[in-house]
Amino acid sequence: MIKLVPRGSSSQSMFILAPIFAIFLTLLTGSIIFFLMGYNPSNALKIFFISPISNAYGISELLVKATPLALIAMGLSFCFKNNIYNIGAEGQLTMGAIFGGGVGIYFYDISSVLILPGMIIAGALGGALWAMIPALLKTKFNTNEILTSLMLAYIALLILDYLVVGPWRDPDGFNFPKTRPFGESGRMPILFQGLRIHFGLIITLILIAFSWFIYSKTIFGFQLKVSGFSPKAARFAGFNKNFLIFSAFAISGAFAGLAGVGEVSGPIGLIYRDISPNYGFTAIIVCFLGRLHPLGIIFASLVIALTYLGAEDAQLFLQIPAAVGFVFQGLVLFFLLGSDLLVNFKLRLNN
Amino acid sequence: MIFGIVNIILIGTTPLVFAAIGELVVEKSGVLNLGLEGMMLVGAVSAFVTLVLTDSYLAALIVSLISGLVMSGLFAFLVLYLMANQVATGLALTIFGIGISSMIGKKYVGTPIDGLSPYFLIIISFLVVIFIGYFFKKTKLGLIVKAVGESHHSAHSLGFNVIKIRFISILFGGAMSALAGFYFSICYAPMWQEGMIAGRGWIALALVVFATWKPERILLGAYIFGGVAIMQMNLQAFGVKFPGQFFNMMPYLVTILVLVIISGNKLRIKLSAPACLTLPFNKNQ
Amino acid sequence: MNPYLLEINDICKKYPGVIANNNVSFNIRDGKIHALLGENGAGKSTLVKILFGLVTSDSGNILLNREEIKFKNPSEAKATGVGMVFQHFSLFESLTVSENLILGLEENISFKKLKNRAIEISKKYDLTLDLDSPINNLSAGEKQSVEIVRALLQEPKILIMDEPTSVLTPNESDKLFVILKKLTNEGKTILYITHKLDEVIKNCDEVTIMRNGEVITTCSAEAETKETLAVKMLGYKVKSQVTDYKSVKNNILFQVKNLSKEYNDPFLTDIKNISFSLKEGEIFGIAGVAGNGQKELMELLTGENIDNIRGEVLFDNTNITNLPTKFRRELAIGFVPEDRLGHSAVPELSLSENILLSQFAGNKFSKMGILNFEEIETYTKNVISNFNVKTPNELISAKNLSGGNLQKFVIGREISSNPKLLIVYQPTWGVDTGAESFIRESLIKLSKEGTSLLIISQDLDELIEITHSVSVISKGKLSEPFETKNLNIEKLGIMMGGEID
Amino acid sequence: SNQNNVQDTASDQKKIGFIYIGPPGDHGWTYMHDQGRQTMEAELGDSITTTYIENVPENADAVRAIRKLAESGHDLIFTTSFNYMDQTLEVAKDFPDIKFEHATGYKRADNVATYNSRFYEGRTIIGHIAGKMTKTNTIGYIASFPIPEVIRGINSFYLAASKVNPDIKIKVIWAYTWYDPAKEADAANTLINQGADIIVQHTDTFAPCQAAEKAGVLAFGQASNQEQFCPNAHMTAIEDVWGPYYAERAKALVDGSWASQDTWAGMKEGHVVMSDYNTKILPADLIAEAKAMEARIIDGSLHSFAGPIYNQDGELVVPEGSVADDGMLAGMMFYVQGIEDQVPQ
Ligand SMILES: Nc1ncnc2c1ncn2[C@@H]1O[C@H](COP(=O)(O)OP(=O)(O)OP(=O)(O)O)[C@@H](O)[C@H]1O
Ligand SMILES: Nc1ncnc2c1ncn2[C@@H]1O[C@H](COP(=O)(O)OP(=O)(O)OP(=O)(O)O)[C@@H](O)[C@H]1O
Ligand SMILES: [Mg+2]
Ligand SMILES: [Mg+2]
Repeated sequence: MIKLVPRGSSSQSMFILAPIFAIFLTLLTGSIIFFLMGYNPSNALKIFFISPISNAYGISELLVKATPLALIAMGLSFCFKNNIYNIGAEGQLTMGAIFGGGVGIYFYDISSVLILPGMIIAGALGGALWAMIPALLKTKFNTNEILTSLMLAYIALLILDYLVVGPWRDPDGFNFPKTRPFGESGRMPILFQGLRIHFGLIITLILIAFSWFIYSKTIFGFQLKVSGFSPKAARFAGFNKNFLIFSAFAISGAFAGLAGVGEVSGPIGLIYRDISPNYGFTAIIVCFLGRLHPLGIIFASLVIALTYLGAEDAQLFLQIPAAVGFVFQGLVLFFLLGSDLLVNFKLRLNN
Repeated sequence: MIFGIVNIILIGTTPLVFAAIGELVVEKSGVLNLGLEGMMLVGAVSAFVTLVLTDSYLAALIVSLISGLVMSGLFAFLVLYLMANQVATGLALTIFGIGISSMIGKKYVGTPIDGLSPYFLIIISFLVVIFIGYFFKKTKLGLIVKAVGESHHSAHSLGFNVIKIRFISILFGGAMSALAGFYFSICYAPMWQEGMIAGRGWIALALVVFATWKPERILLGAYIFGGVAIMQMNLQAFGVKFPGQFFNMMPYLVTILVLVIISGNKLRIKLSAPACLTLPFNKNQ
Repeated sequence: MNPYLLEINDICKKYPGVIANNNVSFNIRDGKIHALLGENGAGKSTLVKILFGLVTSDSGNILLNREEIKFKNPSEAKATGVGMVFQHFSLFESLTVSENLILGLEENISFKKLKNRAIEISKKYDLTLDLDSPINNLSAGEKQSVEIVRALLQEPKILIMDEPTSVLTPNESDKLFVILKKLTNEGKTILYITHKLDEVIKNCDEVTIMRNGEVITTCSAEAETKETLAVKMLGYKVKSQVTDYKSVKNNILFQVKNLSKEYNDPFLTDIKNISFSLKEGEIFGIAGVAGNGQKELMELLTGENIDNIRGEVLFDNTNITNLPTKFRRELAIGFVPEDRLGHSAVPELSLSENILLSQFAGNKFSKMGILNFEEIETYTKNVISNFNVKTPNELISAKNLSGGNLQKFVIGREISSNPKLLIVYQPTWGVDTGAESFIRESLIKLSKEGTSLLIISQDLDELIEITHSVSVISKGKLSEPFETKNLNIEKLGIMMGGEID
Repeated sequence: SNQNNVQDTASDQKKIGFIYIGPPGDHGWTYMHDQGRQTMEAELGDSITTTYIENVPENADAVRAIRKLAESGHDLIFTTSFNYMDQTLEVAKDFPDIKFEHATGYKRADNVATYNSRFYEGRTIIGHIAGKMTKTNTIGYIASFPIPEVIRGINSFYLAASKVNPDIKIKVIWAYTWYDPAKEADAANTLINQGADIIVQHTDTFAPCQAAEKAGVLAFGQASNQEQFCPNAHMTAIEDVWGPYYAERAKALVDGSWASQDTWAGMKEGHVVMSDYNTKILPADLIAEAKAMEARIIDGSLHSFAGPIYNQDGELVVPEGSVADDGMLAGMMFYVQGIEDQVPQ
């Protein structure tokens, strides 16, 4: 029988190797699935994982897809580091889109360089405010944030639904459930002609660098880390617990809100009911896969983004149902969480 | 007319009752499984496909339950043996369930079947709730499950096998979710459509909190949640119009409200919420 | 005839970095109270957990009635006649007493039968038992009764009690021993774990002494005195030493007036009208049995939990009653709470980062929130060398240090910040003797440099050794202070039992 | 030489791609587009090949999906949901040589055509049938979103129904979803409980029809013939038949005559087709009437929105002798007089 033997101290190399191990196992399982479905595994894997990024456009699309994931995941890491389970990023993203997009809709016919910054700020604010609700409930009433943030995500989606079906409906849009498009000033600048990567990528990279700086160089980052490991020690140190909860929520909300406004002012250009393919939930996977670490999150966001793109190509070229992408996402996280065990435990054979 | 409304509410809320009572047992044992939606979808599709292939409701039921056991067994293995984070694993289970169910069901979308009358399962849902209520109040095994969720270390010290008890609770939750899925695709709206659970897994999750982890209140909560949804349809049909979104928000808002009410008071939350919820258990520590 | 009920042979148990039981062997006579005596961390709990099937030993064997036993889990132990009352309660807070009792039973019986049997037992041994009350409404003593009844319901041949009196008042402890005597008279055997010397002398028949995972000796309790036991347990002789009073100045530096706080929580002790004051350079001790409000008082003084507090805390003539921890530190007050792992230090973080834990306030190591790692490193290295912390370097995680070394590190961290006032809870808890005397000396030295110290400790010897004056805390009340040099131990003992007016 | 031939046809072969909002098996909207695609393939044989991407969300991902079709050598791309409108135009701008067709939208470009069907014509027929068939004079109507397409349908239905049955009442439940079988079933049951004996739906699954079948009332199918799911309730269905249009456009592509245009075709062009009338339920004379109406719609003598039409405020919106123009129909957000309900804000 195999026995688990605790390691005296957690293994740093396993900490880094586990995600790679998980991806490897996912590929292996993926091959088996493809084989069982009657496809040539190596060809299918190639179409799934290589073909989507075999040209500049593909890489740009990978980045377009990875940008909101990385941004939200980075924000969430502030919460998860602090042992706060904000799983409502989807709602915060939605609120970001509503607030930021609201500005864009209101000033749709005005051309000014101030509009985009205004939208970005409003978006970050919207996400942050929405995230403050579970923070407030947690600090004031001691409610479980897993449940409240999740519930609030669905509430936000319904509010968005209400707005685009109701009061924000495009007056020239034959009453279809969508808003009027933002003006040119309300769009994220495109980075390369002909590709869709937009300024949101720059914002994301800046914020990831900023997060890395916070984590490794500032008292604030230190405080988050301590309260994540041990709330009692944080109290002893005299950290303001509520302040940390609020700021972690606010930052993750703001990041998610930025991702939301990035989506609507970037590739979309208006608001409708279906702005996010569950980026807020998928980002949780990205965050864990990336081990709450900036570099890890960048890497993980690319991997997960690739599962979406790969699923599209698999469908286009092999008629494999797109749902296989979700299966891969689930698998990669299962394997990661599983291999995490090796960080703190050794496997030992015994009789 | 009133009877009719009650009937519609009963039909519509039964899957919520199944999924929620299963999750209640899981949470009572100290584990939070956010994978309800995924397990319900897999339960629904496996029931449907089996029925199409075998024409046997019993086979459909059995396969559906097995699918729930497999899905929840996967979750249990990860969180109990590999001590994976419950929140992340649950979410992954949902995403995985969405994917795998639509892959399995691909060929069967829109295949006609003869639906099964819901009333048998509606009665079963009552019985399950009553049984679980009795189980926790009157049986030693129920007491053990509660004890494990309350303090896994104490339970372990008394000689209870925490992992085994949680494993079985999680499996029960999986089976109940799958049963909810079976009800969906075989009784409620007899068909298979991708993602046909349409977020009801999350409502079931909310319901457990709304019920403050008390079995009989699951029924009450389900009928309130379902009742409000049906009432708004009735009002609409009477000509009263308002944005439906606000009604759809109700379960989520009410759940938050309940959480605020019970969490504000330390003693109340201690007496209602299982103290070990989401905490991993390692018997070597 | 073999007089031994239980024979323990060569039990070994290793944990990463520590040998909890090293070739432990001794025998327990039938129908006696057998004490297992040892300091914190000696390996007592580990041994009885092995006995009870909770932990598996690496090697060695145990014979019960000359038959080898190897329990896979506590159920088997209970079924074979081993009962256990745990050091930390293993009760379920939200369940009722009778539910907790039935959970402890291996056989299935009805609630009615259970109640009858429980009432019978509680009457027989004079234990108070409210069967329908949820556990979290009970006091520590009442919880202890539930634990005992639960163990007795199973009709064990041998009953293991792991430090049962640590949460009890002296009165309650005496009552407990009456019960234990009764049990032995009925032919039951008790394995009684403690680190309290007088309990062994007064109540036990035989004693096995453990130190650092090893058995030092097994002997008859009658032949021993407190002193001889202490020497065996601690490995050296307690010397009573009187601190000199020269360093105590006349001006009052720290004053607490009528401090009160109600918690409305059965798990916490309300603080009732506590007043005391500390002169500059004075070491003031607060003695008491654990669970009498020390933890709560500590939190009020550190500022970790100061909502709804009444009364006044004055430091240097400033009112700091409602000042958060961080600002208290900025006034040069240092704190060392009881728990090293997870309270005064974060096990997962490096020693340097742990320095920051209490030293981040006042921008000592940072500018505008940005950290200066060089300075932190220098400070850490100083603490490590000045306080004899045995560690390869300052980047090691705190959890990799032994208890004593980590405690030296934590205390060193506070002392190095030149506090005007240092508040320490259990300075040498779970620390070996070498580290213990080093820490005590450091504290005395600090007072001589003009720092005032407040020491909260359950260890009377420690207080006698280092303090100038002592008060007793009991049920949230604090007694008048007594000069340490004129201490009346008997009176102190009575007060610790709850007799504070 | 044979091989050469194959290669020749291969290089001449036009590739036509589809973007679907749902899975092709849904027996609703996407299903019918997929049927259309198959018809087109059958008609054009080897001169074309087709591909589709299903379940494409109506967000930023749609651009990539459309673009993938464009980049992988497709010559004509159909995007089959309203919210692909801007995305279609965005991609089309970068691929001037590739032709695009967007369903139900209103924005066009040189290489982007739009097309839609006059489903409301079918609603006139089912309105007539409902008016004659109802015993309770109460019709239950399950609507998706308050958009002109759906409101137009309700009006068209009501105008026809009230013409043959002035007492008729129509109860509307807005489901705020196109696709939630359970909710649609709940809505149907609620309407039946409130006395509706005929269920009309403008949502995408066949759950309402199933619910009607179970409750023993009547229903009409949506988008496709759903009789197999509810044989005793299903009177007829308004079928979205895209095959002829797709075939026509593919031919235009092959022979080089493709041009951007807006197509809003109905029964006359065969885009809107009534399913076989259920002879088990409908009396023969009513079937005859319905067929006659179909013929009149096709020959233009019957228009769903022929004046006089008043709105709910009693204002005359379409005078006697004229018919509602396409502009009014396209933006229709009001109920006609007689509907005892309000359009949700
Ligand atoms: N699960 C464990 N993993 C690692 N080390 C452990 C574990 N349990 C106990 N130890 C270590 O084994 C040693 C003996 O611990 P044990 O609890 O047996 O001591 P004890 O004599 O009961 O002390 P106390 O008087 O504080 O209860 C200690 O160093 C302790 O830290
Ligand atoms: N519960 C535990 N889990 C894991 N490791 C532990 C545990 N308790 C102690 N250890 C490890 O055991 C080692 C010894 O710890 P312990 O506190 O018993 O030291 P010690 O031998 O008493 O040293 P000192 O004399 O300094 O007190 C340390 O490295 C510590 O990390
Ligand atoms: Mg112990
Ligand atoms: Mg020690």
